[in-house]
Amino acid sequence: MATRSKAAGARLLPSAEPVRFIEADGTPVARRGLPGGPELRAAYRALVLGRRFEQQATALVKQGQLAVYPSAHGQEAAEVGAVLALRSTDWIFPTYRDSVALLTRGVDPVEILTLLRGEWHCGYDPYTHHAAPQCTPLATQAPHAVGLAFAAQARGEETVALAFVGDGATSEGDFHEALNFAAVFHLPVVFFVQNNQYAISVPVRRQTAAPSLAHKAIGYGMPGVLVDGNDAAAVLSVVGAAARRAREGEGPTLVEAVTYRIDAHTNADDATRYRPDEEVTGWLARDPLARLTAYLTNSGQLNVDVEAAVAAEAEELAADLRTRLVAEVPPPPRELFAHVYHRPTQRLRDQAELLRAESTAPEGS
Amino acid sequence: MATRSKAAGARLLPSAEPVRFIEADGTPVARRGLPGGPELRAAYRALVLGRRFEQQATALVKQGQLAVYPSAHGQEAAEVGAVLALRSTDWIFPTYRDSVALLTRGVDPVEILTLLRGEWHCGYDPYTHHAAPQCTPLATQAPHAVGLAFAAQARGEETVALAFVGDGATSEGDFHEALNFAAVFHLPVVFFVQNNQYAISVPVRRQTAAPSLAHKAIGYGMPGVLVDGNDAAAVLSVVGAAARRAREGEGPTLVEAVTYRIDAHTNADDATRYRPDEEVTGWLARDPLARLTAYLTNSGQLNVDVEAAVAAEAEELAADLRTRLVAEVPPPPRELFAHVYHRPTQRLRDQAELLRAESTAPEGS
Amino acid sequence: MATTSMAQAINQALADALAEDERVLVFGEDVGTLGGVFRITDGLAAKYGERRCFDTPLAESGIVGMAVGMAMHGLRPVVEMQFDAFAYPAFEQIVSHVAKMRNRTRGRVSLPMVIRAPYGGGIGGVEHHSDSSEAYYAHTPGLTVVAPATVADAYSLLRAAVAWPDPVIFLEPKRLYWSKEEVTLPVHAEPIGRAVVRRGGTDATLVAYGPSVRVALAAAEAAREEGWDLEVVDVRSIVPLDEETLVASVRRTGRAVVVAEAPGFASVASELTALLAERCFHALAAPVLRVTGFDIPYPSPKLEHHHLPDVERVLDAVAALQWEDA
Amino acid sequence: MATTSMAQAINQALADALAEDERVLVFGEDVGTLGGVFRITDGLAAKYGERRCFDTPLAESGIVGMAVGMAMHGLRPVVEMQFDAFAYPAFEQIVSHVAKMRNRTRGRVSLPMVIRAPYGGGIGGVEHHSDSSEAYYAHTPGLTVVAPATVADAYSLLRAAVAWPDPVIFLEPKRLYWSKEEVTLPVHAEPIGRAVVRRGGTDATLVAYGPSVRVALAAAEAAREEGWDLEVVDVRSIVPLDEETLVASVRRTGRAVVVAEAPGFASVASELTALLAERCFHALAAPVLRVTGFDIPYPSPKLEHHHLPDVERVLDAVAALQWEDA
Ligand SMILES: Cc1ncc(C[n+]2csc(CCOP(=O)(O)OP(=O)(O)O)c2C)c(N)n1
Ligand SMILES: Cc1ncc(C[n+]2csc(CCOP(=O)(O)OP(=O)(O)O)c2C)c(N)n1
Ligand SMILES: [Mg+2]
Ligand SMILES: [Mg+2]
Repeated sequence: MATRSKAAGARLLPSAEPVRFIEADGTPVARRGLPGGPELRAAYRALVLGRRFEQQATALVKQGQLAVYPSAHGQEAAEVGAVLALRSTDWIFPTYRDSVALLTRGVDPVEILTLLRGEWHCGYDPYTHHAAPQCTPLATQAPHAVGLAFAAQARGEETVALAFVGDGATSEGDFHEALNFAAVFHLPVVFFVQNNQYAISVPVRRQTAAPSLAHKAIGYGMPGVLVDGNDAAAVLSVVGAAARRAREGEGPTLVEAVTYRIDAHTNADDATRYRPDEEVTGWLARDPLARLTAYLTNSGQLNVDVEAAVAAEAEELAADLRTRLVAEVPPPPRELFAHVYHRPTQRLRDQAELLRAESTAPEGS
Repeated sequence: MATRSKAAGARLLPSAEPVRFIEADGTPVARRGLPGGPELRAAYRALVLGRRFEQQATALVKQGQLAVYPSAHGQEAAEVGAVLALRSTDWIFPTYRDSVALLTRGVDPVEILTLLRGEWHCGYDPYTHHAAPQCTPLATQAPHAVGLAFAAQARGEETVALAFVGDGATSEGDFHEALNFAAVFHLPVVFFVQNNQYAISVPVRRQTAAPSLAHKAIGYGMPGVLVDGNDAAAVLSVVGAAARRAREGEGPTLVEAVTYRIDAHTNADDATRYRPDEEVTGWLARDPLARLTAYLTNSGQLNVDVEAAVAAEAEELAADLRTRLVAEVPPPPRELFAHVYHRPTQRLRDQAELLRAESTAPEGS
Repeated sequence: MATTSMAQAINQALADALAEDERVLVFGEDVGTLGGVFRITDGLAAKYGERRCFDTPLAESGIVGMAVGMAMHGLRPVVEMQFDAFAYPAFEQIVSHVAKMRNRTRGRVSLPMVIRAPYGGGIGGVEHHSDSSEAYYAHTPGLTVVAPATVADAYSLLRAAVAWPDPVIFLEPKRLYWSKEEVTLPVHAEPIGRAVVRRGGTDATLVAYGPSVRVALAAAEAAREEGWDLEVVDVRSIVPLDEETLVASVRRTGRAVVVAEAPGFASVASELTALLAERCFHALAAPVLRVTGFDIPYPSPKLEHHHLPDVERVLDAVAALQWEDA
Repeated sequence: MATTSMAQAINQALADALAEDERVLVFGEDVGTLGGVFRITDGLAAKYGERRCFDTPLAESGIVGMAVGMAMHGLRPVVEMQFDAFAYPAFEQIVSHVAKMRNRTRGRVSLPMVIRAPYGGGIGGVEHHSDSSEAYYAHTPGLTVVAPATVADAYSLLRAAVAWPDPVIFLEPKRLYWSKEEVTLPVHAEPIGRAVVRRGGTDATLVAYGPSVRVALAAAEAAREEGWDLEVVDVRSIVPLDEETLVASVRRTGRAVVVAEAPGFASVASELTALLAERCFHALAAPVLRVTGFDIPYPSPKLEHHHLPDVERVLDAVAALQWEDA
C-alpha cells in the first residue's frame, strides 16, 4: 500500500460523467483529443461490418443455423473502439458477447461462429489473432489476461492484454482477484467493462451499490475511467490511453464503458419480462453507428462513396458468411478424443475404438 | 448504482489517518468521542484476560497440549474492542486468529481450545454465544455473516453480524462477493479487517496496491473507515458507530484496524525469515494494553486495586484453563459418524460398526 | 390426472414450499423477475414477494455462502445455480462449509438448504452448459445428493429436500424439463434415500439415475426384441444410496449394467459398479459393466450424441454380459 | 548414496527445473521469502530471483487463473496450493479452464503447468489441512493426476510433470515430506503413466498410491506372519492410469484390496475396484475389497488415526478375501 492519503486515493477515482467526445446527435463535444479521420473512418467501417455481422448471425439463429447468439447490438462502439485502440499483437480476452470485437480483430466470421453453431468450442486459432477463446464462465478470463500480461512482460514484449468483462461479471470473485493481481504485479492489463445495464435480467443497480463500476479501481490502487461506450471516438481514446499507460510500465487500468444491450440477452431470452420498451427506445436514440456517421458526415470526413463501399463490403461479408457457414461440417467424432491430452491415453483410445466400432457396425446389429 | 458523482464516491473514502483516541504513550488525542470509564475499564479487563489467555495458550503449545496456536498478541485491542462494541446478541464470525474475541464474548477458554487441541473442529455452541465456529478457509466466513444478517433482518431482529477478516484474506474472491452482497441488500454487517501487516510471511504491500484496505469500500458503495487497531478506545468507538449504522438500517461498513502481529503466524512459523526484529520492536512500543493502562491510570480511571483484581482474575483463568484442559478427553470414536448427517446413513452405520469391531477385537487378532 | 412437465412440477414444489413454510426463500441469478433462464421459478416472485424470491448479484460463492449464514439463523434457503458448471465457483463453500458445518459443530449447527442445478446434456448447449457434476458432490461427505428422473419424483423429492434437515444438492436433468407425465400434484412425498425398481425383469439389471433412467427404460424395451428381460432400477438418491434395493435386484438377475452420463472415471458409476461387484460377487454371472459418458470434456452440440449413453450402447453392453456362460 | 527426504527431493526437482528451463516459474502463497509453509521452495527465490519464484496475493483462483494466462504465452508455471483443501477456491479455473483449454482449442492452446499441493492426513493438522482431493481431479477429463509415494518418485515425477505438455495436479503426500531414502539426485525420470510393482507376491495384490503405499507395504510385511504373500502395486499416476500393470497383477494373484485415504464413496478407489472387478472377473477368487477413509469429514488430530487406513485394517480386508474358497 503506497500512501495512506485520501488525496492519493481520490486521484484514482473516475470522473463524475463518462468521457464523451461526440454527442448522440453527432455534435463534437470538444475537438481536443478527438481521434483523426483515418482512425474514425476505420472505426466507422468496423461498426458497419460489426452490425451487419450481428444481423446476419441473428438471421442464422432464426434459420436454425446457430444454436444461440448473444448479440452486442448497441454495444458495437465499445467492441470496435476497444480493439482498434490496441496493436494487433496485443491480446484480447473476449466473452461470448464479443463476437464483433473478434471480427474487428480480423477473425474469420465463420470461425467466430464455430462455437455458436455447435461444431466445436472455439473455431479460430488464438495465436494467429492474439485473441483468447470466447469465455463463458463469467470473469474467469480476467486472471488469464493478467497471466498473459505477466508472461509478455517476462519475455520483454510490449504486449498489452485487454480483458472484456460484463457489468454482471464484476460481481464474481475472479474479477476481484484479477484486478488485484494486475495492480500488485503492476502489469500491462486493461480491464474493459462493458456496462450494458443488464446481466441477463438483472439491472446493474441490483448488481452493485457503488457510485459506478469504475469506482472499484481505487480498491486495487489503479485508476478507474468512465467512458461513453456508445461513442467510438471516446472509447478509442480512453482505451488507447490505458494501453499506452500499460505499455509504458504504468500498470493496469479499469475502464467502464457505459452502453446498452439493445437486443435480449440471447435469442432464447425474452427481455420484455424485465425491462420497458421505452428504455430501449431511449437508448436507440444514442445509437453508436448513427452517432459516428453523423459526426463524420457533418465534419466532411465521410462521403457517400466511402459509405457505399463499406456497405458493399458488409453485404459481401454477410453473403460469404452465409455460403461458407452452411457448407461447414463438424469435426469427425474421433476428434472428441484427440485433444483431451497431448496424446490420447489408453483409456481414450479404447473409447475412440468403441465409438468407431459403433459407427461402422451394420445398422441394427 | 446511486449517483455517478465523484463527490458521492469520495464521501465513502476513509480518512487519511486512522482514527485514534489515545496515543501510544497513553496521551488522549481528544476527549470528544472517547468512551467513558466503565467501557474502557471493561476493555482493560478484557485486554488483560486476553493477553493472559494467549500466554497460556502459547505455553500449552510448548508443552505439547495444543496442536498449534495462532497468536493475536499485539492485536488484543482490535479483538476486544470489536466484540465489546457489539451487543451480546450480535453475531461474530471469527477466524482461527480470533480466540481473544471469543474469550471476550464469554466463551469458555477450554471450549475455545478444543479446535487447537485437536479434539474436535469446534468446541463451543455457536448459538449460546452468537459466535460462528472459528473459520480457517480464508474469507469464507464473510458471506456467512451476510447471510446471517439477512436472516436476522428477515426475522425482524436488530441483530448485527460482524465478520473478522485478515489483511491477506481481503484478496480472496469471497471477500469481494460478501461486501457486494451486503451493500446491495443493505444489510447490517460490519466487515472488520485486522490489518496485522502480514499474511503469514507476505506483507500487506504485496497484498494490495490500494492506498488502504478501507479504500475498497467505495467499490461496493459502503463507507470505509481506518482505525488504529492498537487503540481499544478508537476501535470501540468506530465499530460501535458501524454497528449503530447497521442497526439503524444504514447498511454495512468496512473497518480496517491497523495493527500488528507481534508473534509469528503460529508457533510453527519462523517470522525471522521474513521480517526484521526492529519492526517488531517498533510495534511493541505501540502496545495496546500498555497504552490503555497508561491512559486510564494517568486519567485516574484505574487504580492499583482494580489492576490487582484483574491480574488475579487472569491468573485464575490461566490456572483453571491448565487444569481443565489436561483433563479433557476427545469425543469417542463413534462420534465420527454421528454428525455427518442428521442421522447416520446405512453406509456410515456399517463403517461405525467396523470401527467398533476393531476396537473390541482382542489385541493382535 | 393432469399432464405436467418436470419444469412445472419443480415450480409447483417451490411454490408449495414457499406457501407452507415462511422460512423458505428462493434466490439466485435471474430467478426473480425473469423466473429463471429455464422459467423454473416463474411467477414465484410475483406471488410470494421480492423478499421470498429474488435475484442476487452474479456470484455463486456469495450465493451459497449467504445461504449458509441464512440456514444458520433459521431460514431454509433454496438457491439456484444457473447451470451446474456455474456452481464450480461455489465449490469451496460447498465442500468446506455446506458439507461440514453439522459435523464441525457436533450437530449444533445444521444447514437445511437446497442447492438446485439444472444438470446433464442433450439440449444442444454450448460449452459449460451440459456438465454432469454429481461425482464431485457424491464424493463429499455431508452432502445429500438427489437426482430425480420423473415428473412425480421431481416434485416429491424436491419437497423432501426442502424439508430435509441437511443440505441437499438437487440435480435437475435439464433435458427432461419439458418431458411430461400424467400426474396430479401434489404427489405423496417419497422419502430421500430410496431407490425404485422402475421396471421388473429377470435377465439383468440396468442401474441409472437422472436423465439416464429414460435411456435405460428405452433400452429395456428394445431388449425385449433380443429376448432379454431387463430390470431397471432408478437410484434417485445418490447419497444416501439405497444399496439394498440395488443389491437385491442384481443378486436376483446376476447381471448388471450401470448407465450414467458423466465421464466414467472415478465417478458415481464407478461406485455403483464397485459396490455391486463386491456385494453381489457370488451372484454375478458376468462383470458389472458401465455405459457412461466418455472421459472427455462435454462435446459441442453437433457432437454430443456421440458422447451420451444411448439405447444402442446400453444394448451393446447387455450383449457383452457373457450370456454364453449362463 | 545420500539420505534425502521427500521435501528435499521436491525442492531439488524445482531447483533443477528452474535452472534448466528459463520458462519455469514457481509461485503461490508464502513460497518466496519464506520458502513455503513446508519449506518446499526454500532457497529458490534467493537463488533464482524474485522473478522466477515469488509470492502472490492470497487468492487461489487468481493464482491458477494467472498461471493459465502464463502457460498460454510460453511460460511453464508451477504453482503451489498451500494445502489441497485451499485449492477449492480455484476449482472453477481448474475444471473449466485448466482441464479444457487444449480440447477447447482443438489442440492449439496447451497449458503446460503444474499445480502442486500437499495432500492427505496423518500430520495432526486441524480442520482443512488433511483433505485428500484426488477424486475431484481424477474425475475431470483433461487433467493429469500424479501422486508419488517415494522420495525418488517425488523427484522424477515432478521433473516429468514440469516437462509434461499438459496440466498436472501433483499431489504430495505431506506426511511423507520428512520420510527419507538413500537416493542420489537427480534420479532417472520415470515417465508419467506407469504403475510399479513395489513388492512381488502371489496370494493377493494390494493396490495403493501416495501415502497409502507405505501402509500397503507394511501390511504386506506383516501378512507374512499370517502366511500370505502379498504383492503391492503403486499406482503413481492416477491419470493416465496404467491399467495393464494393475490388471496383470490381479489376474495373477486372483485377489485384490485397494487402499486409499480419501473417503471411499465415488472415489479413485471406487474406480480401481470397479475396473479390476470388470477386467479380472474370471481370475478373481474373491471380490475386490477396499480399505479407505470413512465417508466422513476428515477428523480432528486426536481422532484421525481411527479414520486412516492402517495395517490392521488392511490385514482384516485381506483376511476377508474368502481364503476358504481358494
Ligand atoms: C460463472 C457463471 N455464472 C453464471 C453464468 C450464466 N450467465 C451467462 S451470461 C450471464 C449474465 C452476464 O451478464 P454480464 O456480465 O453483464 O454480461 P452481458 O451478458 O451483459 O454481456 C449469466 C448469469 C455464467 N456464464 N458463468
Ligand atoms: C483459502 C485459504 N487459503 C490459504 C490458507 C492458508 N493460510 C492460513 S492463514 C494464512 C494467512 C492469512 O493472512 P491474513 O488474512 O492476513 O490473516 P492473519 O493470519 O494475519 O490473521 C494462509 C495463507 C487458508 N487458510 N485458506
Ligand atoms: Mg451486462
Ligand atoms: Mg494478516
